[in-house]
Amino acid sequence: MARVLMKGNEAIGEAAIRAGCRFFFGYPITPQSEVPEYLAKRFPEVDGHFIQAESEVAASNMIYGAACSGTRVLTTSSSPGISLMSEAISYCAGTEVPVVFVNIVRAGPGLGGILPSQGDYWQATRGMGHGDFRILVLAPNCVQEAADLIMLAFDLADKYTNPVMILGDGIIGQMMEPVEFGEMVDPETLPEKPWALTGAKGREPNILTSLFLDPNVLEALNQRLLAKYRQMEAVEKRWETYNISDNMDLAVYAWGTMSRIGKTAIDELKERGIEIGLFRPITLYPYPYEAAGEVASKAKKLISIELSTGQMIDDVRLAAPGREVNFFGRQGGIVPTPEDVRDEFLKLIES
Amino acid sequence: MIETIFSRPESLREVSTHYCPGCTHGITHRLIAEVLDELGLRERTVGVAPVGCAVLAYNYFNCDFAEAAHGRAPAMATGIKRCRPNLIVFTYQGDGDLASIGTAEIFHAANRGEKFTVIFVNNAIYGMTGGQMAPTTMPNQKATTCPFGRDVETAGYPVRVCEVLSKITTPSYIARVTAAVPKEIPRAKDALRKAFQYQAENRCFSLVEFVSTCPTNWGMNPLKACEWAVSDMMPYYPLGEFKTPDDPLPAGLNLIEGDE
Amino acid sequence: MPMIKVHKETCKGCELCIHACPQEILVMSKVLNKKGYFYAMVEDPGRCIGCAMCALTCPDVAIEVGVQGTRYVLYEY
Amino acid sequence: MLTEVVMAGFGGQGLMLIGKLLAEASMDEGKEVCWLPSYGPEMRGGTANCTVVVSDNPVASPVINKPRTLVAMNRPSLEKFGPKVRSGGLVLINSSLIDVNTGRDDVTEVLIAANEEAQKIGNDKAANMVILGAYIGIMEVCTLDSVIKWMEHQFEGKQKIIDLNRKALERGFELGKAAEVKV
Repeated sequence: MARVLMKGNEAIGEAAIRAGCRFFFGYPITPQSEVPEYLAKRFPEVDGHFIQAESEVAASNMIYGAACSGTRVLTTSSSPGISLMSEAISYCAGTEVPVVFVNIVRAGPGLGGILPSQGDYWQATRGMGHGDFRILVLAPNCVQEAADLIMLAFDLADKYTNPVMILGDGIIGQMMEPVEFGEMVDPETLPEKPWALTGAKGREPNILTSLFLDPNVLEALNQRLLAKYRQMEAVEKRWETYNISDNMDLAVYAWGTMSRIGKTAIDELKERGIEIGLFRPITLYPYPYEAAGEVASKAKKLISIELSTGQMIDDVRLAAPGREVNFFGRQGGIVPTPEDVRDEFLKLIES
Repeated sequence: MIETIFSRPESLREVSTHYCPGCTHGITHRLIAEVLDELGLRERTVGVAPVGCAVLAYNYFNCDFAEAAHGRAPAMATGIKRCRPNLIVFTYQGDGDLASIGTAEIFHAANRGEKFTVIFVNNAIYGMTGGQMAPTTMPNQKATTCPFGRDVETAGYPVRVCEVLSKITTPSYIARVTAAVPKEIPRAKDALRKAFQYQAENRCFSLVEFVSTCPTNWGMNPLKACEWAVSDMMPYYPLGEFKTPDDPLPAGLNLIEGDE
Repeated sequence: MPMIKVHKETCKGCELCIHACPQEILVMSKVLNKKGYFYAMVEDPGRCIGCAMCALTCPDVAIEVGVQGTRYVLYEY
Repeated sequence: MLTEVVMAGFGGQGLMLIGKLLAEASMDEGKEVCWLPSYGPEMRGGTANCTVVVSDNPVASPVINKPRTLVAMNRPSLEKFGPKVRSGGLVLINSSLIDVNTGRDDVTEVLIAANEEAQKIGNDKAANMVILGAYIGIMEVCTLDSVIKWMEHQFEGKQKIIDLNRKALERGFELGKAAEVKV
């Protein structure tokens, strides 16, 4: 299939269809509304089903129900909406059902603004709802990767019967870039889910719940979930490196859009003989600590650049214990330019 | 030869419930199970349990079941029914779940005309959490969070779910019944039968409200509680059918003709 | 002849059946069942008409009704 | 090859569209492209702009502070983005609506009377196509044929609009070539 020019939000919708998803329950919020708009238009062509819910709370619980029925299902939202969805995300994790959520992050806190931000990093990786659980978090930095990760997200959600979140920002959602989609998955050919609610015909009833009043049973669930998270940590870490060498002046840590701004700054300084490498986690949970630490060991100085006041920096510190980790970021929806970032790098290297 | 004319329905598991003695939840469960049996729906039914006294309902029904977050059963049921339209889906919700925290979800599920069935148990109090005020608590009725009785000046009047939902234009089946009066139980079953039948025919959203009792938190014995439901609740929560899918649409609707 | 059977271990002793019976043939036991409840018992089985009102009102499905021959139907169920 | 352009004007002038056509045509010719709009309240009523990057290599930053080129369709856009164009860059000014210039001597300015030219062809609304044609004529980012192809794709089934836009693109292209600018 040829490359097509598409908005990130639309590519997310199309990729979900390619992954065999035929159900979307959502609620409009800037800057992700193109996803529901795209699917509302596109779904009838593939016998898909779109519902505009009355709220994000309802949308996420519709997803929860849909997942219980064993079908691939998607919802997308942006920061304030994701906070409302955190209820259902926790329930999905506790019930162990596969769902894919997309957060096209906008600046906060509160109603905040509608411009790009990475301020939901902590929420996604640490606090995506009440209780003791983790979700897989995938962070694309271009439209092609957003599409690829959506396809991957559905597979991972099924594999681990766990929520998976795609964490992007307003730029990823609004930007148009060429994208080439993978093969269309026929939902009919997906593996059976014997645990799903399909009617107890010729079998014992299936019960899907996250309520376990017996503390021993609940602890057993917690331990089973933990084992699942350990397995994710063992095999699902993904990352990208750029311009890594053995004796770098600086190692830059960035995810999503910021990694691309960082690359431009790195290229510019390379022309002046300054060696800077970039480490970009693609999975924010599980975070690729070992690989991030190895990059740190080759650099004189470290910096995390983010569209926040510094959230991923915590993970960089965990990856490089004992090292000083510097920070540069803008907030409020302001995206620093490559020149801003370059100057920050220079200042740090020369200090 | 003795013919058994009344025994446990197949759709109800052979287990004892956790409900208090005399709680009409048990009768409501049984009636649903009998209807599922009689209509032959058990093997394609999925129930959605609420948060509230019926939180463990999935342990009692002999069909697939999911547990919803508080108030979200209609949203969850929407997800299940839309993904698998051949299933028979019902939610089982109390007054706090449906008429307080889940008001938006029930209202919009009804308004979208979701083809599932809602069993709404209204006992005018929060049972599971220990007798707090419900949106359906009667004026001057005492509860632990309105120890001097519900003050309508500050808490408003009790919410009448059937009256509100039956004002929605989208065709639906809305009925209020009770299991607190023996002779009303057959009528309650009739309403449930209709509700599930309409769903099986893919006709409309259906909701059956049960005026129910809470002997424990009302502080009455079961019989007294049934009498109180009749004397103090039913004048305000009258029984009957409030809406059927055969009702004419209101005048003034300009329905756009389809191009079929 | 109609016949009702109360499963005494299922009964929670709510007494709703006692008041529902038009023939007033049910009474409460004087001893507790394993759950700790006084349970419903049939005192005068000969007068049962098989109307099943006791079973209908039982929240715990503790009552079974069987009929041999004639029974009286009070409400179509 | 690496070209960045900010296309700016007021909402309704069709800046987003010509940015998209430029990106699609360049993609079609094997280039890496990225199109980033301004979005949000800005979209409603006020100015509208998008940034298009065309490159032989994968596009790094989609956020461009100092573009090499600018297409300004109204005066507020010129005032906002004119000072940001890189030294040695190109500024394309819609002289039908803008009666000033950047006041800079380190950029090349080309004046195109886009609205007037569009009126001559038949409809004022095609001013965006005139200026896109001129931009291609000067910058040679992609061929005119590719742009026409994607314009036809965009307006599939609307032959009148296609004909009008084709003429506008061709006229703009001529004007761009005639400007004889090397950037």
